[in-house]
Amino acid sequence: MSNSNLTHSTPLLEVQNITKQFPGVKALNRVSLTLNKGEVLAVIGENGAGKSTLMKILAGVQTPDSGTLLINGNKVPILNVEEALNHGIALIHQELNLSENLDIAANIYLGREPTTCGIINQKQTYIESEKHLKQVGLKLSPHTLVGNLTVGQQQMVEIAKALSIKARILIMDEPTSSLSLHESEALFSVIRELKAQGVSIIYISHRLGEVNELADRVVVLRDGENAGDLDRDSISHDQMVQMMVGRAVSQFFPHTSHEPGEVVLEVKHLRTPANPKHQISFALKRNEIVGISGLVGAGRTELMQVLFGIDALRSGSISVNGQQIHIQSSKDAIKAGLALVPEDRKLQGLILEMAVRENMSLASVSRDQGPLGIINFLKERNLTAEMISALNIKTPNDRQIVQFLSGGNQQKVVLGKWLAMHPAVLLLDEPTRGVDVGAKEEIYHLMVELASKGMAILFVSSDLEEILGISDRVLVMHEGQLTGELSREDMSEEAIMQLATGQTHKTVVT
Amino acid sequence: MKKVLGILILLIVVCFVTAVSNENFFSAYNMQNVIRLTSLFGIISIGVAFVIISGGIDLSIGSVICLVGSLLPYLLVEHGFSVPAALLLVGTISIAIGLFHGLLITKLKLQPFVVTLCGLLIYRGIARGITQDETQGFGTAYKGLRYLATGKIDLPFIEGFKLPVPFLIMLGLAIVAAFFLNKTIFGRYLKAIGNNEAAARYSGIKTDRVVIMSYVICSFLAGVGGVLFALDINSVQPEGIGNFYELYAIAAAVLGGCSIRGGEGSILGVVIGAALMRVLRNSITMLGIPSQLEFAIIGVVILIGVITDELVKRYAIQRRATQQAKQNAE
Amino acid sequence: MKKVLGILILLIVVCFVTAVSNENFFSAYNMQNVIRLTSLFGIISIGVAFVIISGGIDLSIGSVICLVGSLLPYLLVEHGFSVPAALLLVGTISIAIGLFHGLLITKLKLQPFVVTLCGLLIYRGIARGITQDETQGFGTAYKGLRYLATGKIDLPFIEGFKLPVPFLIMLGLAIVAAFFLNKTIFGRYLKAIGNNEAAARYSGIKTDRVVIMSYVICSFLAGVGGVLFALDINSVQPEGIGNFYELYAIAAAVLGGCSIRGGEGSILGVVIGAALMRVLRNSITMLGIPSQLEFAIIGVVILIGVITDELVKRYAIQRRATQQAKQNAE
Amino acid sequence: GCNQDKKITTSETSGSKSEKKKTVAYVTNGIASFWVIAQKGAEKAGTDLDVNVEVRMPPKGVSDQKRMVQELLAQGVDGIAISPIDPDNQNDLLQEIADNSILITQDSDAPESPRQCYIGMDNYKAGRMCGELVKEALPDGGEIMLFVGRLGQANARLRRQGVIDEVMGRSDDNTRYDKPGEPIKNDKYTILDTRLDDFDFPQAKANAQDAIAKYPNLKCMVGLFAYNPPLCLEAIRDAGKLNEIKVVSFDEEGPSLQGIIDGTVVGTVVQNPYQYGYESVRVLKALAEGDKSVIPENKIIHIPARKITKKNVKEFWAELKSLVDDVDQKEEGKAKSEKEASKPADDSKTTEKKKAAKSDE
Ligand SMILES: Nc1ncnc2c1ncn2[C@@H]1O[C@H](COP(=O)(O)OP(=O)(O)OP(=O)(O)O)[C@@H](O)[C@H]1O
Ligand SMILES: Nc1ncnc2c1ncn2[C@@H]1O[C@H](COP(=O)(O)OP(=O)(O)OP(=O)(O)O)[C@@H](O)[C@H]1O
Ligand SMILES: [Mg+2]
Ligand SMILES: [Mg+2]
Repeated sequence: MSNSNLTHSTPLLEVQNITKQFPGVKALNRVSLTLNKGEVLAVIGENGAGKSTLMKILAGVQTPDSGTLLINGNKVPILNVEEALNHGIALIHQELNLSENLDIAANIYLGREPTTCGIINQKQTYIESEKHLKQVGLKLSPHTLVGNLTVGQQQMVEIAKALSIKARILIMDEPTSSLSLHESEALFSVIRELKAQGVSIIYISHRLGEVNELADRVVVLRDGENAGDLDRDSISHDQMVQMMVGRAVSQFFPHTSHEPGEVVLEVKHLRTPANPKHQISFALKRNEIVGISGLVGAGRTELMQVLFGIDALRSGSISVNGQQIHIQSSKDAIKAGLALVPEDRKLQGLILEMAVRENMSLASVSRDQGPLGIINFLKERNLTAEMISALNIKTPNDRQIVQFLSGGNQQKVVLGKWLAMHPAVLLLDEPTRGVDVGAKEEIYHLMVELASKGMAILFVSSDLEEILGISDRVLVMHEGQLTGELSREDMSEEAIMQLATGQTHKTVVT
Repeated sequence: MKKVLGILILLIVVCFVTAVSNENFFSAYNMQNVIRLTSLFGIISIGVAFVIISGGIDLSIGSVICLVGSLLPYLLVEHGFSVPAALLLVGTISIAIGLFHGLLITKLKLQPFVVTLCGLLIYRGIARGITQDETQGFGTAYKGLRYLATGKIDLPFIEGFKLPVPFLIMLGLAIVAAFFLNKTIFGRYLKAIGNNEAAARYSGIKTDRVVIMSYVICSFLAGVGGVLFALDINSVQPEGIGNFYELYAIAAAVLGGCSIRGGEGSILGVVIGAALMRVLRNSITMLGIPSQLEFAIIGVVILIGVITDELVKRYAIQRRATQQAKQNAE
Repeated sequence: MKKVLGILILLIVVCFVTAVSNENFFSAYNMQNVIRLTSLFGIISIGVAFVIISGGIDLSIGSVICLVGSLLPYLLVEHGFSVPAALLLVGTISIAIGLFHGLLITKLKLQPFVVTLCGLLIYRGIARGITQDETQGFGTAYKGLRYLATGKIDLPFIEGFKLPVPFLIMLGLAIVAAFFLNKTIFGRYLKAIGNNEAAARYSGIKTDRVVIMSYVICSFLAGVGGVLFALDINSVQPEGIGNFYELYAIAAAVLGGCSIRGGEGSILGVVIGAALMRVLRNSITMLGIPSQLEFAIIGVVILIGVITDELVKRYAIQRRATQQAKQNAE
Repeated sequence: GCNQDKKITTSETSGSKSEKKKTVAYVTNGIASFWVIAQKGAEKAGTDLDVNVEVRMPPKGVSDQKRMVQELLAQGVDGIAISPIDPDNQNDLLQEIADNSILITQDSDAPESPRQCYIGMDNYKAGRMCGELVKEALPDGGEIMLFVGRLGQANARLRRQGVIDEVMGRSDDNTRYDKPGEPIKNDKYTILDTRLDDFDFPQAKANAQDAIAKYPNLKCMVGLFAYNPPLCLEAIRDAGKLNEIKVVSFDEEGPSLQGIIDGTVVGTVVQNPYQYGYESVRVLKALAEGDKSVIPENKIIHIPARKITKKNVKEFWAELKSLVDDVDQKEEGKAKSEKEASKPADDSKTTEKKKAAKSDE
């Protein structure tokens, strides 16, 4: 399919037959790809397709079991990060990788400090860092400690760091997963600028809209193998989905309207510890799916955490089914019928070292306990089996360690844990972050199904497509303040962005 | 289970080697002694295992032993407490210590290493202050109480060999501990917290309570150990007793498969670990190795144990990988 | 700097209180002794600070002191080594020990706590085995060498008070250490690794090398400490010397603002921490508090130190939050 | 116990130097009930002779001892009686004391040092006495084990060597040293080994038990530190071998004395710690006041060790009690608690000591 490299004599980077085996999974099986000078190559694929693994190999973080790398047609062994950097290959990892105890400049130059006899030339790093921060549109002093930044800001620092490397090949592994539209746009213009300078970019994302917008070429991976390439002209949403999943995905956003029932969750004058000056009030009804939109750091996660008792509320009241409840811990929230699928699956959602079964029952095990707190193992097994089949979780058995599942299946385990509790209100914080299209679709269907059965669903998402696609109503937040509410009829990208940026009249400029 | 197997084999090898070169090793008398000391150290090791599984550490065990061990005879002999009253008091003290650690660690978010390091300094200091560094003992009295530590029970079928009472205490505690760790939600929560505290909290677990509980268990079992040590040796010098015992207990737990990173561990393994430590010291005497080298040998054996464990684990992972690769190829 | 300020205030308060109730505290003689001991403990605390900043821990310091401290007189007196040869040998041994720890921890991925716990047992055992538990000393010889530990230097302007030579050694080491920690890539990498090892590795840092280096520094400084302790007391009992010194060193480092979680710490703070520990012990005598309570008091002071530190930190965060809220509101 | 009230008076004294009350210090080599008795003697002398007495017990060996001495010097004491842990190598410290104050040694001597005199006994000789007790216990010979906390300390070494030389029938030579680990034999006796416990009491008991297990023919256990014999006795009692294995003891722990009465302990070699304390303070006071007549020609005030066996144990114990009681009554003054009556008789000695200690609080 890809004949575009005929115009170039030799590709800048050529990857041939890379194989990588992890205990339990073959992450990559004879994968090949080529990258030309000055092109944006998108690599897409379902969760666990092996995208990150391939990129880590290119960046020298992991070593392949077999396969060759060619740069400008010359075979090169890449054994460690330093060598990769010497070849001009830089990787922005999927996960944030910053030292929170160091300032921005120190992070940007970590491992590449300008030195004289081992002594760091501090001044130079600050001057240079400032430039790169400006480039990515981050208005912060390079002296700021990274630990004090929001996730989105940290992601921008990662990008600034990658820019400072002045790489020939810049790999971005899901750079926008924690960025809002606004910041994403800033990133895209940086990418275009780099491309114009002749830098080659490998871009990984589950947001196919972005891929459509940016990519010159798309390489699709499926189950650790090449599943085909797409040229600029043949890139289309459906085509990409088809190649990733191996089948056509018919109705991506399965929105069906239900008549909302009575109010289940009512929040009045809520003030959160992170944003104590604003009061938040809203109500959530049965059968309703309500999205919460906003820019990075808008305070959505904070709101969810207060509702679920992770953080203490400053003031205000929360009622469930008309009954005011005092939530002091997540246990109280669960008792009141709330459930939260947290933002960070690996840090907050799962015990990675434990089995599927143990993760699945973690919340319900205390409900099903016998005398003396004895675990009801039978119930635990049955429940897990039920959830595995209901959610279509791909796992060899219920004793599989969760760590070895793909992202989407991990997310389903978290969902299963809460569905077992039959919550009245389901809180979802970025439920599809880093989840591939196939699993995304399943999650959407599940949300709609649960809502139709009477559950009230409140979900936070930074993916506007998704907010527009399945919510009955959307709440928009800006810097800790609930700036507005839009019904399904009034929803549009522009309307949401206006509220999200705190503007009420002017249109958004990017 | 696999982790326990390795240490079990090591234990058997050490026993075998010692028995071959000195037939007295397996004599009823020697076995009784080894079993009694294993039981005492086993009890404190089980306690620290709970803390280690929860992802913490307790460096104060030796000092709790010292405090409880010197207070018991002090209260009984010096202050004429009744036995139940004295036991109740020292029990309460050890539980209070655990509670204190747990609260500082969970509510004030202090580091367990630091909190219990202070504990290590403080409790021994208090014991020394109270007793004025005088050796405490029961004299020839309190035979009934001392039966707990020095008593032996005839076994129906085995000639000559009598089971030391502390072994029964340890066995009871180990069974209860294993039950709690593996069959109850407390144990499940403990492991979950040891692996990922945040995820446990997000699942509605009151993590603080569980963590506090683990420190309470640890200090309480250290207190039980202190009582038994005092009853056993009948001569408690507050300045010397229990020095470094926290390290022996931690070493036994690590040998028995607890990971200092938290989340992992089995009670059976810990007990075997404690047994290995004691058998080693006994073997060193039995083999006539000079006392000076005792600790060096124990250190080397622990190190070899953990290195082998690590290498075996790596090998197993590698083997699984190649096996799967083969399967995939088919 | 702020962290250092708190401990500095504590140190000043302790000094002040002691001086008020006993004028001998500030006598030249007493100050010289306190400074000499502070310097010795300061040196080993600086070493362990490097390991703590890298996110590790070293429990073997006391045993390294024991090994080096007993070997030096043993080699000189019993085996007639020349001074440079003996110093070279013990220096090499302590570096080798650090290398050994570092390799096990980075290459075999063993837990620092476990590796250095084994070290704690092994090195003392070796020292005792080699010396047969005989007390080692220099007798009345090696005056020149012993000047390193016991010598004093006249100060030009201050009457009576002479500066102990170990203070100069400590000062030199502290300046070099602070320089490395704050101005060079090694220090930068060390902090980065202590905070987030993966991030450092992904940035192309050879993290293993840096971690190994930190253990080498720690063991080497423990070795330097061992040499100076031996020269100072001139009578090294392999069973006794350096027992628990690792804990004092760690406590000094923690008091000085190192976080056991890694990534944080300042050399100045560590030195002040070591000084506080020494001054406390001195004060306890000066104030006529029974020596049994010594450790209890030190423990309580450390605990109060870390608790206050934690509370102040919380308060600062809260204040910052409200300030920001105010700013935002404007 | 350390005498808190005394120290408070000290600081008062140093606050107003016009009062000519002297302050002398008594520094031990560790913490033990032996030293508590010595402390009683020193305190008694303090009250009798009207001097302040500072008692220091270094818990952790040489470095603690050095620090404590230096702190005493910093306080400006008028004299120090010290039991040097390692006399050969502590010359500097001793010199420092002599330079800044008055130095005498007690319990353990440092003949090379500038000490004014030595008060105590000869550990090697005491060891030989102990050896005599061993020979008495085993007239027909047999296997012997030695137990001690640490061998690094000079007193432990000398005692051990004394026992060995006496049992082996060698001549007096306190510079001899038989390395532990190897059995030492003659035609009658075999000294199997010396086990060390590092002051870890459970281990000390375990050492005794291991020895019983390993050597079925073991006939005699010698405990060279005060706590060793009672723990040996415990082990033997547990093993039911009270009639087979004899214990030879050092120092005057209650259980050891009781053992002598019961016949389970052959005998013990006692020093006279009370006298060490008393004499040290007396001599120091005299020296501090410029009276050198207290020092004999050879600069050694011998307070000989004694063998205590079944013959003289009762008198000795009574004497010990009276010494301790004496202090008690003076310090406690008023009625002794009625609790005493309810206490086990054999424990009364420890009880007294503790009471004395408590009254200091
Ligand atoms: N360090 C590891 N150890 C074991 N298995 C691993 C490891 N890293 C990745 N895997 C497995 O390898 C497979 C490929 O993972 P990879 O992270 O490359 O997928 P991905 O395409 O980036 O997925 P996602 O879109 O979720 O980021 C997955 O099954 C994953 O579980
Ligand atoms: N633990 C915390 N301590 C201090 N500030 C916090 C904390 N958590 C969140 N914040 C701040 O609160 C604000 C809201 O953050 P929150 O994570 O709720 O935003 P969000 O809308 O969920 O954005 P994101 O897309 O980053 O998840 C941010 O400014 C953030 O810096
Ligand atoms: Mg990925
Ligand atoms: Mg969020």
